[in-house]
Amino acid sequence: MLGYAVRRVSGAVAVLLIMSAVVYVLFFLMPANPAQLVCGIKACTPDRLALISHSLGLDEPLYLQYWHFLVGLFAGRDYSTGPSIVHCAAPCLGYSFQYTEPVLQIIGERLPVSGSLVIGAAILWLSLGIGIGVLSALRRGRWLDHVVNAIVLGGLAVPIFITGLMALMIVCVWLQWMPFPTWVPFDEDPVLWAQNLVLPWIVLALTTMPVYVRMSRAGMLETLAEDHIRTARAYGLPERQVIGRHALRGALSPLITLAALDIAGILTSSVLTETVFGLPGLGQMTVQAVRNVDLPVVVGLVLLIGFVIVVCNTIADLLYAAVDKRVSVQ
Amino acid sequence: MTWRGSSLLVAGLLLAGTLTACGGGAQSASTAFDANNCQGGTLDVLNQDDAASHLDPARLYTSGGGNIPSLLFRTLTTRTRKAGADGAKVAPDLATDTGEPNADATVWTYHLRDGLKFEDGTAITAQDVKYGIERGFAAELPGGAPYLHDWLVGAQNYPGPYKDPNGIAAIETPDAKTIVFHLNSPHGDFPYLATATQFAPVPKAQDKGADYEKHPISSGPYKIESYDKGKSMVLVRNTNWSRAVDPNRLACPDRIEATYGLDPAVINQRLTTGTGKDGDAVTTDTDLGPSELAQLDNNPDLAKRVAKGGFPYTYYIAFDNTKAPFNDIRVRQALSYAIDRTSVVNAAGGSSLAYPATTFLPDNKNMGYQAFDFFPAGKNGDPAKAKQLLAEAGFSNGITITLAHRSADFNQDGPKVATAVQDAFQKAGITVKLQSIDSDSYTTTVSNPATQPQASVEGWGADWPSGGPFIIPIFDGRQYLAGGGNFNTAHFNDPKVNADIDAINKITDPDQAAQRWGQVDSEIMKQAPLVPLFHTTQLRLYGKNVKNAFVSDWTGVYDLSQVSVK
Amino acid sequence: MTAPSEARPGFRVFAGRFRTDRAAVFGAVVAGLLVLLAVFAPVLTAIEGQDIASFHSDLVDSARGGVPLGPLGGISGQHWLGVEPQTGRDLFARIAQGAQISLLVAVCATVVQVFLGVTVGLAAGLGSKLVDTVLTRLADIALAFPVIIFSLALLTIVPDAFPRPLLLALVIGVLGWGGTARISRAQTLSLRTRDFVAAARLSGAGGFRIARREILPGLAAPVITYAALLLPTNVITEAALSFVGVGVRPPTSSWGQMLSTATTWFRSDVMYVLIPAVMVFLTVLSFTLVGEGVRVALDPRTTRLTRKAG
Amino acid sequence: MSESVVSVRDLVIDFHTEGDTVRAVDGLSFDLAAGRALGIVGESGSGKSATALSLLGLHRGGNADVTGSIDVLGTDVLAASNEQVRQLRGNRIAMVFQDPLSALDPFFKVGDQIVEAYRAHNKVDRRAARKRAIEVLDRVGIPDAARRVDAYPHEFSGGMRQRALIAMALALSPEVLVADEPTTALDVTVQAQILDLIHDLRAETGMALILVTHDLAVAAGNVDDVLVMQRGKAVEHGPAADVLGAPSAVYTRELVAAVPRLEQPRESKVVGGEPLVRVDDVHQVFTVGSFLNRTKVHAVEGVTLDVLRGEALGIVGESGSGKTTLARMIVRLLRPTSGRIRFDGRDLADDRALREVRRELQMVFQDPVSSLNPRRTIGESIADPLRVQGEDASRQRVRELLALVGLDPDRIDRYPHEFSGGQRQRIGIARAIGLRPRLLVCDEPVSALDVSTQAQIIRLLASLRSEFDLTLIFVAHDLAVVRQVSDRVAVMSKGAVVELGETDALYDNPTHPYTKSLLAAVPVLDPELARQRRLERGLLTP
Repeated sequence: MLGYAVRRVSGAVAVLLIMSAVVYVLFFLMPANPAQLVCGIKACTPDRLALISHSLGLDEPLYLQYWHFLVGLFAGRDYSTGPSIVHCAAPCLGYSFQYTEPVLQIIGERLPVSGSLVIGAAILWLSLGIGIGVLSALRRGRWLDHVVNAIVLGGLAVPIFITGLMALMIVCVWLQWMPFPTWVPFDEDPVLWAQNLVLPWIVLALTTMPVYVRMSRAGMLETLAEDHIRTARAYGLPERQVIGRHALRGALSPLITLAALDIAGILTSSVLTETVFGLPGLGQMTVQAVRNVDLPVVVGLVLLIGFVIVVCNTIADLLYAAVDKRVSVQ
Repeated sequence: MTWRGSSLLVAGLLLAGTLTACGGGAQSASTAFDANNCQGGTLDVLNQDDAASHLDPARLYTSGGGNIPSLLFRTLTTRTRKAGADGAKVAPDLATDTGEPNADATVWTYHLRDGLKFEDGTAITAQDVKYGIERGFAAELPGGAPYLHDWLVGAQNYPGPYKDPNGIAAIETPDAKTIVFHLNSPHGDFPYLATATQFAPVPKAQDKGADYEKHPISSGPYKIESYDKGKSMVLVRNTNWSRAVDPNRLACPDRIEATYGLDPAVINQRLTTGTGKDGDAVTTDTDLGPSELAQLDNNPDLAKRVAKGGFPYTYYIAFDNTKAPFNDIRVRQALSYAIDRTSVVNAAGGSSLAYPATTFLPDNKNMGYQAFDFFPAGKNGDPAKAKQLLAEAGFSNGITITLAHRSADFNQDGPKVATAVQDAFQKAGITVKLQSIDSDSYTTTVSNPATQPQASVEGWGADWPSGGPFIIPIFDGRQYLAGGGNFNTAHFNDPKVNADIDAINKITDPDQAAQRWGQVDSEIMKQAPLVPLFHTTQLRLYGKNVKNAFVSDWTGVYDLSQVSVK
Repeated sequence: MTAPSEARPGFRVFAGRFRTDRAAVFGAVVAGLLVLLAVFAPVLTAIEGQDIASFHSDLVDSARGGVPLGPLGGISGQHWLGVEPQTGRDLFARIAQGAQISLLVAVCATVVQVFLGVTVGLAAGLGSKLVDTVLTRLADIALAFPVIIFSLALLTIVPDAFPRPLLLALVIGVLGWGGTARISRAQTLSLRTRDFVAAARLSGAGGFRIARREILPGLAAPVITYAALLLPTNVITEAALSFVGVGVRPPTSSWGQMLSTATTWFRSDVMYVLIPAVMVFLTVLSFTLVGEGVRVALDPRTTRLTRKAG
Repeated sequence: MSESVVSVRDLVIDFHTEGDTVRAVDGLSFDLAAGRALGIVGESGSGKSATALSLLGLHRGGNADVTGSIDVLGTDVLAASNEQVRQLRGNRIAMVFQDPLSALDPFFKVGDQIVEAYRAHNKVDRRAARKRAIEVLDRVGIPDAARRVDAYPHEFSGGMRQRALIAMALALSPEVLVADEPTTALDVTVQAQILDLIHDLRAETGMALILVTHDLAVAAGNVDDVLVMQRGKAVEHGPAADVLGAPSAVYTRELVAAVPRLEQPRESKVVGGEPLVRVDDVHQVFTVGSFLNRTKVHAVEGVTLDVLRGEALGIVGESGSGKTTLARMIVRLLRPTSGRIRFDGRDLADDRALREVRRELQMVFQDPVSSLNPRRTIGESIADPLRVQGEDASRQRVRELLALVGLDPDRIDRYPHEFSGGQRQRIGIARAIGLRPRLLVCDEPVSALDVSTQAQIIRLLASLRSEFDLTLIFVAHDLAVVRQVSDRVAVMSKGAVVELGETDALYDNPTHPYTKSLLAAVPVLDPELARQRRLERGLLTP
């Protein structure tokens, strides 16, 4: 167990370092100059640009910039804001001169939004996806199965921004069932929180769901063909029990890994969702940060994504081992 | 790279649903507006993104200091808050007048009003104004306009108050209420410049450098109750402000709540629908796009809630007049004749959002607009005339040029306009190769002579409604900057024009100056140094309970300090 | 045992199964038509008598933002699918050329993805434990990484002179090999324990020969299956990238680029958004159907392979 | 004879696959009287398993058409409602399956699965059901049943899993037990234990048994009557002693003749000569387990033996004895963890030396499915080693090799799936022989084949051996087969060689207790002898 932990952690650190280095290089190569962007649109003289570059630390060679970043990550780092010095304590992901705040803090403020979005949507797409998939497997070849298949294929072919816009148009404009979603923190008003997130949840879930429908349908069909299902039937277990306990368990355990990856990769998919619904989450911030060439924020986000991927993968491994006892022998 | 696109697309879909949503709307706004009885209510502001801009008076660009900042930051002078051409004039704000110049307009003196206070009750002094200006020089607080840097005597190398607390000698504060500026050359436009947020007072004791923007100290009618950058901001009344000390701002709403991070289409949709609080909503950064116009025809009620204005702006094709083939005036004229302004205007959004340009100055009285068209190309261009000119210049087989444009269409210098130009030039035997440049680095690339493309689609807007800032950076031969930040992409250098510019700079009467700028414009355009394409106009929606949302020729949009939701 | 003689194992079985799958056949027909449209785009456009770049200011209503005059987005005998708002350019010409770009980019990207994925998968499956761990982690990252950030950065770095469609194909391909790699690795791991690999080793065959002769043919079925499903995904990705403004350069058109400008016109010119949307939808749907058909026909039990691997 | 508990008439089972219809069972009829045991015997594809499944109505909802009539304990299985069939299943007629690995749900505890089955038919609370589960687990010989009731299937060995399944049946005290190849996947000693267990349980409870098996000897010792099936039809049906002792049908006669006899001595070649392979204190340690839990498995622990030039050395052992690992180390598919293997004086650990002798060490594999690349023609598969070694790899040469192993050379361009298991094994042999190796290691070359095919392959190997002057290592779990082939035999258990000697000497006078128990467990064809052996086993293991 200790060996496992050591391997996982060291692997994760390596992965994160590589990812952050790649981002540094990429942004360094990008034509847009962050100093130029803060300097102003008109008449930014070269010496003023140089001053700004210096104050942002952009005049240093790339490897030094990255080195300072690494040092900051482990030892914290000081940033000058003019009259005073801001200390960014370790693990310092950097300081955004756009937001005038340490990156970690900015991310922390936005995490609840993306978190709420993802967790709610995940619950939806998992339950709906699995439910429909299983039902379609049990009705294999019948009309329900065909309908589900068609919907799944359609769902795969319609990008999320179309679904999101349609939903907004229909629910908020035509039917006026609810106002346009805005972000209300959970601790402020749980009911409003949920009310505002319902639509984004549904839309995100709808676009993520098709894969789960297919997987659970296929998994179900495969498990139903397995020997132990025959055993269960041969011993006269009621069909409800055969399906509900034995088939389901086998069919769904492979979904754990998939779900972990999807939840980890959600930042990508939440980009458009958050943009369409105007939710001030990490996805929306990613868009703004890339647009503003806000390197510290982008690096911070990338590290966060990497970290989440590693964590989700680890959780998936452990969970899988817990569900399928063959994987781990205690 | 633009993410605008992703959000823009929302618009059409959303607006598609408007008709049913707002059938019989506008009865609530029936009572007439009364400035003396407009106070109360909460105004909602629905905006896209404020993460990249900074709510620090030192970091706001002059023309960017328009709406919310002017509720917090009072400046020495300000714009007259009036509709149309009357709104493009300077009015005193903190100062008692728009400035007392010396004879050649190189020294400007201002006196502060009585009873001015910050939100915490401390008195506003001339030293506070001076300190605010000095902050704008600090490299830690970039973003402001460069005029003070260029105009003040000996200020070019001033590093800001954090590195040099001695301050700028060219700004004198003989007493707490007087401030004097010494300029290195005549600038009759100085009162316009004094409307910039750099001229807002900042109490030195409360300066936190880059962190100041989290809670800037207000001198205006509102102060910040809470501010979460990129997400939301709440403004409440500043009890240390009153109309008695500020004749310009009405400040009707009791409270202003701004939401950031919204999709532009969602903003327009919410303003259109106007359910609940959205009836009291406005936006300060979202205009209507071409695809959203058709519905205005079908919805007269909605059409009434559109503020129409023209922020002075000109789009044009720029090229280096010193390089072949553009060093031949006949080639330049040929380009002017070849352009099809109808298709270009259509590409820019159609006749409701743009109008053809044959002058460089936009149709704005205060800027000195004079109508002329030296190379009449008609509605759809005159390719025959262009061909003839080219042949005269020795290009009977036509020419090939590379035209750069911004990679995305969120301004009017993107692929749409560029392809319209390409198509029109084709007919005149001018083959255009398009070069797409990433949006974020476009301005940097075209404004650096070392990287300047052969030709490019560019736009220019006024920092204030006067001919000076519109013409000088583009056509003053001495403003050519070989190291970058150069907007004289034509490399235009006409001694007569240079002399005219110097002369007009000494004029302190705006009307007289405007007259002269119009003449300069015509003088320049005769030489066809660039091909003017079109000027833009803006259409902006406001909520159905919002009153007094008028538009001035200065900003082109409605003014939050004047609107009411009561 | 199946007896009849045939060129490849099970090809006839495959073709037979595929043919009985009505959805797959429908998909194949639609996909075929789309490919024909792409291939003969210049010819068809010439028959129509239009081109992709000519503006028609007389066909749009300038005062109303430039909506096409006439019903259904200006559909007429001259303009089979109507014209583009604002510019009045011929939509059929642009759609046909868009088919060229979209399909070309998607196919090339798929080739790149498959090539990289199979190479990495083979290396991971046959290499040492360390190689395997490193490559597997890389594939994990590649799978879950916010590709869009990297695409944006990459596409802005490369100079304009580089042909955009090729660049798009490369970027999509280079960033999207994770899935193929996983599948290839899993299949390699399963194949390498087979006795025929042991037999090859006994004959003295080296690692490269084994990879090429023994493993690679075995990767074909799952990889082809996966690739058939990757292709429609790449169509969407191309659309998305063109959509955010880093796609092909004007006046070249692609469906994604058309969609990005078209969606705002939903209300004022529904045909303008409908046409590229339907094209993307048809492409994705038809290729997905073909992919599904291939998958089922190749091996009804590969169902879980696509995501389970690893 | 009492009345029938199972009565099958004109049973026809058709499977539908993609437009194809395959008739698995074609007009089968038989009866089973209460308390009696019927063996259904046949080679693969004879329809015996399909018959067994049909008795419990397990084809319901599948892609099979079942017609005729099946009467089980008065219930018409084909006509009854789902609920009626459910009531019947497990409770009155239970089934034990072939593969104990997959027959239990891996996600649930063994005890819980028994409890579940028990409660499906008995209205009792969990507690009582659990008590019953422990009771039956204990009865079927699961040690420490009270604790193991909470174990997961993977924590059980194959034999224990089969016991657990039997326990599940036992818990419900059915009147008929259908055992479908219940011991095929098990080692010979475990097979004997399981068969003995079923035998004892029958004696105790008086339940009737239908034993489906491919192994005539297994049937011989455990049933009263035998039904021989071929291609869905019964070819012979009668008392076990008659059918197996004096078969009347031709097919049965061939079948019986092909069964390798353990007690049959062979004419051993006199083997002298110096050793070709010297195995010196060889160890192999594998690291296995998932990421959470790695354990070291000692597959081979200190084996030392010589393989003499020209001999056929048999290596027998049960699964996990390390015999395959040893074989793979000898041909250097595996590098020994420690110890040394020399071939013709060269140390195989040295890569240069290995390259020189690589072609001389060839192998024939167990699984005819996995040993040929399904994506390549058999011609390519055979030519490949020749090509690698720079030999003549012409089509002519490949055709010669095909002819040599008794295959039609014209089928050179066919793919493996077009061949039967035996034919594929011949292809594998052709591939190995092509390089004219000096040592041929055969790893369970016939265990996946039907008996009749087994005999052919063994004959082929024998003829090739003399023709090419091969030294042969023959690895197998089947003691009778090994005796047929080998000059000397090594018995392996738990990674070590426990006994090594001349074949006849070892089989007739085993010295090591493990060898003894192994030999005692082998099923025999003669029902009388089988009874005797069972008694002996009872004495051997208390």
